[in-house]
Amino acid sequence: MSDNLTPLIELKQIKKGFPGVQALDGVSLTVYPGEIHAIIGENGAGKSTLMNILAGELQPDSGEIIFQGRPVRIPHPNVSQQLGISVVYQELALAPNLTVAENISLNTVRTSFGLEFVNRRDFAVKAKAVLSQLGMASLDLRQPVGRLTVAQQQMVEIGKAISTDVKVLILDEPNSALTKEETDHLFAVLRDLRAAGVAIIYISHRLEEVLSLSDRITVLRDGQWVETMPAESATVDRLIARMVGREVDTLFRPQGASTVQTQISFEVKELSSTALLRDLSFMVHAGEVVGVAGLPGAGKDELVECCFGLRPYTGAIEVKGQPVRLTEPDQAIKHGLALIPADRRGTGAMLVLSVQDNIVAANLSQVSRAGLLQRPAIRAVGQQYVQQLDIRIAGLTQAMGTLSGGNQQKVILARGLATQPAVLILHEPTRGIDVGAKAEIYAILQQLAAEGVAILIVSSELPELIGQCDRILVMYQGAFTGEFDRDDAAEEPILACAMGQSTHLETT
Amino acid sequence: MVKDVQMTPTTSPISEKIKNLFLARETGVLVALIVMAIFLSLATPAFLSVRNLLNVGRQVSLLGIMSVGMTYVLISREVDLSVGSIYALVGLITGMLIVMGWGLVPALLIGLLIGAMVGFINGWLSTYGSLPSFITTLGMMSVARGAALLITNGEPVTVNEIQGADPQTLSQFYYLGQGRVFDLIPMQLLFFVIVAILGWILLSKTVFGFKIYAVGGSDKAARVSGIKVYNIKIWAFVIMGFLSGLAGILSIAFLPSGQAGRTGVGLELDVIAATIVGGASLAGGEGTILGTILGVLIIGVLRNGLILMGISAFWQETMIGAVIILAVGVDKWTRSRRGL
Amino acid sequence: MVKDVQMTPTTSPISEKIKNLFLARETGVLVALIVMAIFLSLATPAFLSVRNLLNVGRQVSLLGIMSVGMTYVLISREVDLSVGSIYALVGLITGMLIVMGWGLVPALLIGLLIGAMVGFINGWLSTYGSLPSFITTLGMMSVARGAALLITNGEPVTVNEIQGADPQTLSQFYYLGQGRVFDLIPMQLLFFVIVAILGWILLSKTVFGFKIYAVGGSDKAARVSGIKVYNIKIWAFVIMGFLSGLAGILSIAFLPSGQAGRTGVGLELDVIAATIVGGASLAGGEGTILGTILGVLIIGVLRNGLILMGISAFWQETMIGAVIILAVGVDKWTRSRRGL
Amino acid sequence: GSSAPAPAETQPEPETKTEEAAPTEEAAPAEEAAPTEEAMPTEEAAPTEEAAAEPDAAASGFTLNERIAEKVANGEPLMLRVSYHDVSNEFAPFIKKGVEQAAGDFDVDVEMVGPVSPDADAQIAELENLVEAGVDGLAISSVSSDALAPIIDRLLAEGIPVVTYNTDNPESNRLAFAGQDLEQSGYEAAKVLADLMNGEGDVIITTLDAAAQWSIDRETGARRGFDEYPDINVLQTVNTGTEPQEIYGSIENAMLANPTVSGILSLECCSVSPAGEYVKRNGLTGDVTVVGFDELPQTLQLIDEGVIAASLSQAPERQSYEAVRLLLDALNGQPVSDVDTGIAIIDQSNLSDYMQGN
Ligand SMILES: Nc1ncnc2c1ncn2[C@@H]1O[C@H](COP(=O)(O)OP(=O)(O)OP(=O)(O)O)[C@@H](O)[C@H]1O
Ligand SMILES: Nc1ncnc2c1ncn2[C@@H]1O[C@H](COP(=O)(O)OP(=O)(O)OP(=O)(O)O)[C@@H](O)[C@H]1O
Ligand SMILES: [Mg+2]
Ligand SMILES: [Mg+2]
Repeated sequence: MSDNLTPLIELKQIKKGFPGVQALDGVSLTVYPGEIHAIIGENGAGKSTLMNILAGELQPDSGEIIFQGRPVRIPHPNVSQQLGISVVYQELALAPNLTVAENISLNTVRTSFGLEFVNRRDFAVKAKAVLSQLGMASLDLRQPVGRLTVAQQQMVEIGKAISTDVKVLILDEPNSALTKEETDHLFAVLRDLRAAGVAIIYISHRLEEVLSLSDRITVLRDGQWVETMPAESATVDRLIARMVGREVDTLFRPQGASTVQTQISFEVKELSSTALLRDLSFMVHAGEVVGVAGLPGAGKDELVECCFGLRPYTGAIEVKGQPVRLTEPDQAIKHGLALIPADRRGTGAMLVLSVQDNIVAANLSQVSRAGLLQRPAIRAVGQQYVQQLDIRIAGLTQAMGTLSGGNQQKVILARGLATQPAVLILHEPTRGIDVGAKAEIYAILQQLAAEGVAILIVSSELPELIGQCDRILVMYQGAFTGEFDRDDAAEEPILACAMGQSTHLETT
Repeated sequence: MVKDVQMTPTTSPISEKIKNLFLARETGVLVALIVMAIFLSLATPAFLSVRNLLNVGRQVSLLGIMSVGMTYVLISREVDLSVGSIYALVGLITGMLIVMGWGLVPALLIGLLIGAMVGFINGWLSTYGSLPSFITTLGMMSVARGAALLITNGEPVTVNEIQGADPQTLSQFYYLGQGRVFDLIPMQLLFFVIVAILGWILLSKTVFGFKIYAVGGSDKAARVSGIKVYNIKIWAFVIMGFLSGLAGILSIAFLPSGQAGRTGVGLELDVIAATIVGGASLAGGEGTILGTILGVLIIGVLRNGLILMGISAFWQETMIGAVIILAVGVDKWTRSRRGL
Repeated sequence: MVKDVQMTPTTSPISEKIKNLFLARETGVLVALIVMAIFLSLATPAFLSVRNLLNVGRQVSLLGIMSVGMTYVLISREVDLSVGSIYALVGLITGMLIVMGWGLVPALLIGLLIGAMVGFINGWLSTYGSLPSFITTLGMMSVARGAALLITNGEPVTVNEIQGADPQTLSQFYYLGQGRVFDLIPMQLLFFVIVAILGWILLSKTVFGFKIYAVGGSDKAARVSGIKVYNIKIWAFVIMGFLSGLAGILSIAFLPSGQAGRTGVGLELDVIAATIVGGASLAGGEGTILGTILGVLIIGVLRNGLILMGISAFWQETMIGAVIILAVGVDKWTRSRRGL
Repeated sequence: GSSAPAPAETQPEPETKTEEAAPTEEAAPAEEAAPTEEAMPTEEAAPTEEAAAEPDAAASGFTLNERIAEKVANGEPLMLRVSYHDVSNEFAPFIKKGVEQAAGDFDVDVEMVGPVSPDADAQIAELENLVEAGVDGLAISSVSSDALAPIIDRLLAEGIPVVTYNTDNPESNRLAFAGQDLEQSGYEAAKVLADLMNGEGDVIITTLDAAAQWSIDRETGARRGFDEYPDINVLQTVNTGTEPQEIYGSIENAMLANPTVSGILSLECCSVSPAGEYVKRNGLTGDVTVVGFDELPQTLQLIDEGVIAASLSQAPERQSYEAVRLLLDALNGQPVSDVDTGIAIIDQSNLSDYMQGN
């Protein structure tokens, strides 16, 4: 870090209010060239809002932005691009109809007059270069981005951000869907950029990562600046304490608190689907937490979809010993299943609807009588889960689309919990959720398990699986290649299985 | 571990907040309507007479009935361009049945059933058939219009005794379209009020209504929430078809003569316009019955006022377009002021 | 879209693969068109004559010119309902200027400028004015129609010598609409071909076209990439207005008599239908000029064929609707078979 | 929307109808058409003393409402409106001209009103609103015959005098009708065409809207006319639609489908000139005879060029002019009866009479 240099960006007393919320309340921040500056804070602390202001997506109500010593106004993203500010958005900003190569080159056409021909060969060359830098050389450049997995899309978005001459690179939870390996690639690239004098603002909820990557760390809480500290002097516990403003007991389940019962709640027998899934069999006992690990493309998505009636399958599924045929999600819900989907904006949220409507959407029978909605009941259920999950909102009728990313995720979790399921399937359940909330969610999962709910966590975050699960299944190319009990679950052997070495395979 | 509720500091009594927010949805349109009404009552004294207001009420009734249906369709993120043709088809068939001597109830039932069925086909093609509803209903617009022409052989259908209708049935039928309750309130208006109330209850009070919003908000999210997205959308089209048919029947009961090439031509754009002016959006998930009623009234009051003021027909045409843009503009403006 | 990327390891004969992909977008519509053409040429020998095919070409030209514009608007995720009114307004004004003795070039320039300006207003209101384009252009549909009626005073505009047009200007003007190059190819068709080629180059080869797709795919993605989303959309509307005006001018140059209440009424739905049949979508981001041309041809060939086969007018109406649904259905089906 | 006009029963025998007939006084075109001497009962027209003296002498069963009767008695200015079913069509300017002529001649407040598209609901709404605005008399032309019968009867019941013109509502109690006998005009047109074709050949009939009542009436008359010529074959009725390009395209396609056609009969104002254009552009002048209706500028031009053989005029200005006159008569308690505005045949021989009007 280089205190002797002039700051690249100085933010002074930035305020930004939304109806009902003061998202930023006088935040100041200084970023130097050649530093990685992490910004952390709970969900809704105002991190994305601050970055959106730098990007020109939002205008501050008051405060000053000083860029290389000059006060600037950034009325449009176009201006931030001119200044050399590049952003990887938390909610990806890609055109789904355009190809990988086209998306990566999208910000290079900004300055063109319009009538010159598009050089798609250049696009491809550049995309290829950027993607191989990120270790994604095998990605088909001609695929429309809308058909990629979330992880692939995230990589494309990062590639797009670093494909221009960038002075300030802002990454808002860039790796929430990435694997460890992909994340390592990303970090290597970031370190190179730092060495080249780029200022990097890095937002993440993964505190270990933050500690190892960044030079300085700024903590925001409730829209206010709390502290900026050098990374050397920080610890995870200290960061959490500053973020949350109190102690968080523990992230992981206490040892030996297994609640596994003998009754089998959910059983899948020889499930196959399309060309990808082959004869998958597993069971989840009441009170058991089972994890499914695997690299992107292993077929975890398809497995989740089959288990919730979103995708046709062959084979059998039993819930509490009863064979069921899941043709549609409503069947699944009726039989006591609940799903927390991974794709928050696409499959999860109904963005124009209110928070309370989103919470009760899967559980309408509980909040209605004879087909008539009971508004008080809707409010009560909404209220209950807003409290229980500590969802930060201005009011129950706030539109879902205006919530911070993490809070949206909690609302979706609330929707699943509100159906009081016997089997809860969570797909990337803590993607983009802050540590405090994560701890709360884990605690809730434990409590549910203790109450006898069978829980299936499908996740690409191995620490999460290892910390939470009684058992972990590992997938590779549509089949299970390993099964780990809680005691012998560790990152390395699981990763080995996930990459196809079925050394640890025990049973099917 | 679980904190107390952390409602944001700026809000205090939640129930009030909710009320305000709820109101706000329609405020913009309401403001536009009130401004217009004040202007008109100053500009022309005839505007505020009871009789004139009832006239306006009657004149907007059929548009209003169909716009209630369109509210459902638009909220569910679909669109229906065939409503004008369904209106013609059902009205004419019902009229023909009455002329052929059918009883009132069977004739009405057959008519409404046909409307609902055409709606069902629209819905089925737009969901299970995985075609965009713009195309299915544009196609249906021609198909239903053609069917009406074929059935009537292109000849005008006149529902009166001379053509063979039973006098008693006929007088009942006429009453539906032309009658006035207490010699004052036009039956058409009464139908509109009933449809609006039922439509409002169904949309904002029932589980079905909730599902319509959910489906329009995000069909994937709705599906994962266990909602049968396709079926809900199909129901929206069925309601639309049914209400278009009802409006068509009331139309021919009012003006006992219709013609397949002409009845209801171009109605679809009026209906969609009124609904959008009322706050619904082609992007789905948004809209209310109250808003739609206000939208319908804006268009009705505007037409009425321009005529009362003696504005020439060509200027009327120009001004109607301008006011539609203006009304939605006012709505957007008040919404953004309220941070919606 | 991507033509000559040579990078992907998974595919072997890359050029072929690319070709296939390229084809695939329009294959569905092409299949529908070919099936129809084969059927018609079997059913009625007149269909395949050069003269008839040129007729069809001429008959679809104006629709085609406007559909090229609509392709831009739909890809940018907007819609324009005012095109029929712009067509009438510009055609009639240009005709009146010629009658008033203006020279050909000034009259054309003024006309086209008016078309582009109306498009600009549509675009401005739909972007900076933050109104949905469905509403702005629906309003504009009335406003422009009203303006045409006011300017012409509702009287037919006839462009001939008796009315006062300069004979030489007149013959040049007529040539634009009625002329035939090499005594064979209708000028209107030539205009269509030129517009289609330029439109294709602009859309699929230039940065501007690329930006249109980006804006329609995700305006956020486009915006944060530094693209001025609003300006791009406004340009799409300006192109649309300009081309509607051009079509309107060619129309009155072809049939030298137009009437503000009739010219171009209902055209908007035809134009949108042709464009959507050709593969564009109201959801934005999708569509190609080639697809649009095929869509336009489907509708043109269908109309022509039905008349050649002597199908009654009422059946024609029904069948056109059914075939629109069917054509898009075939398209969807072939796409899903190709995994698109 | 289109030119349109009237039913058989009221005036079975129009006065002017042979092909030689030069425009007679009553049927004369354009500006001269309406304000002929007979057509202008100037003296009786204005609300005079005598008129006020006998306000009840109107048509049987109709009584003026008190408000209007008082106005008439006091000689206050009256507000009359002529409602046309589509003020944006080609015909409307002619109707308007007649109305304006009448406004000047009779010195009354009278204007043409109506919807900007053939929309019966909108027309009714406007009529209702005019009642609120205090209208004292209405002349109404409806989109198809009897479309407005109920509302006309309602207006009459309220004591507002109503006459019809152009398109009648014979089943209503309207006080009188001014217009043309549609079926008869179709019959005449067919005979003109058949004679020009020397009684043999294939014919197509074109119409903007085959399903409209006026079109059905004229087509019925026309087919009756052609039936009198055993060697004339009517191949097809072509429904052209109302949009100009569409009209031309339909004719083009129909001609291609029926290469033997040697005569085209257009049933209205607006498919006749496109038919003429088609004939002219395809070098068929002389081989294909075109006969149509009305006196739009382009039609006249094509008659002049010898492409269109003849066109039948229905003197539209006169229809609205007469309607206003009938209204004033009724308001002043005079008996009123139907006026047939007749048929005049325009061809090269009398073209100059019509040309100068435009
Ligand atoms: N458009 C908006 N309208 C209303 N409120 C908004 C809007 N955008 C953000 N907010 C509110 O502003 C606050 C800060 O949101 P922001 O997205 O900056 O949080 P964040 O720190 O990025 O959280 P996360 O970690 O969950 O992404 C939240 O309370 C959010 O609900
Ligand atoms: N619509 C599609 N068309 C073609 N191939 C697809 C499609 N969807 C997924 N695939 C392919 O199927 C395989 C499985 O993808 P999937 O998304 O299920 O992986 P995943 O294990 O869930 O990954 P992640 O951890 O990113 O969620 C991948 O090779 C993917 O490219
Ligand atoms: Mg955020
Ligand atoms: Mg995946």
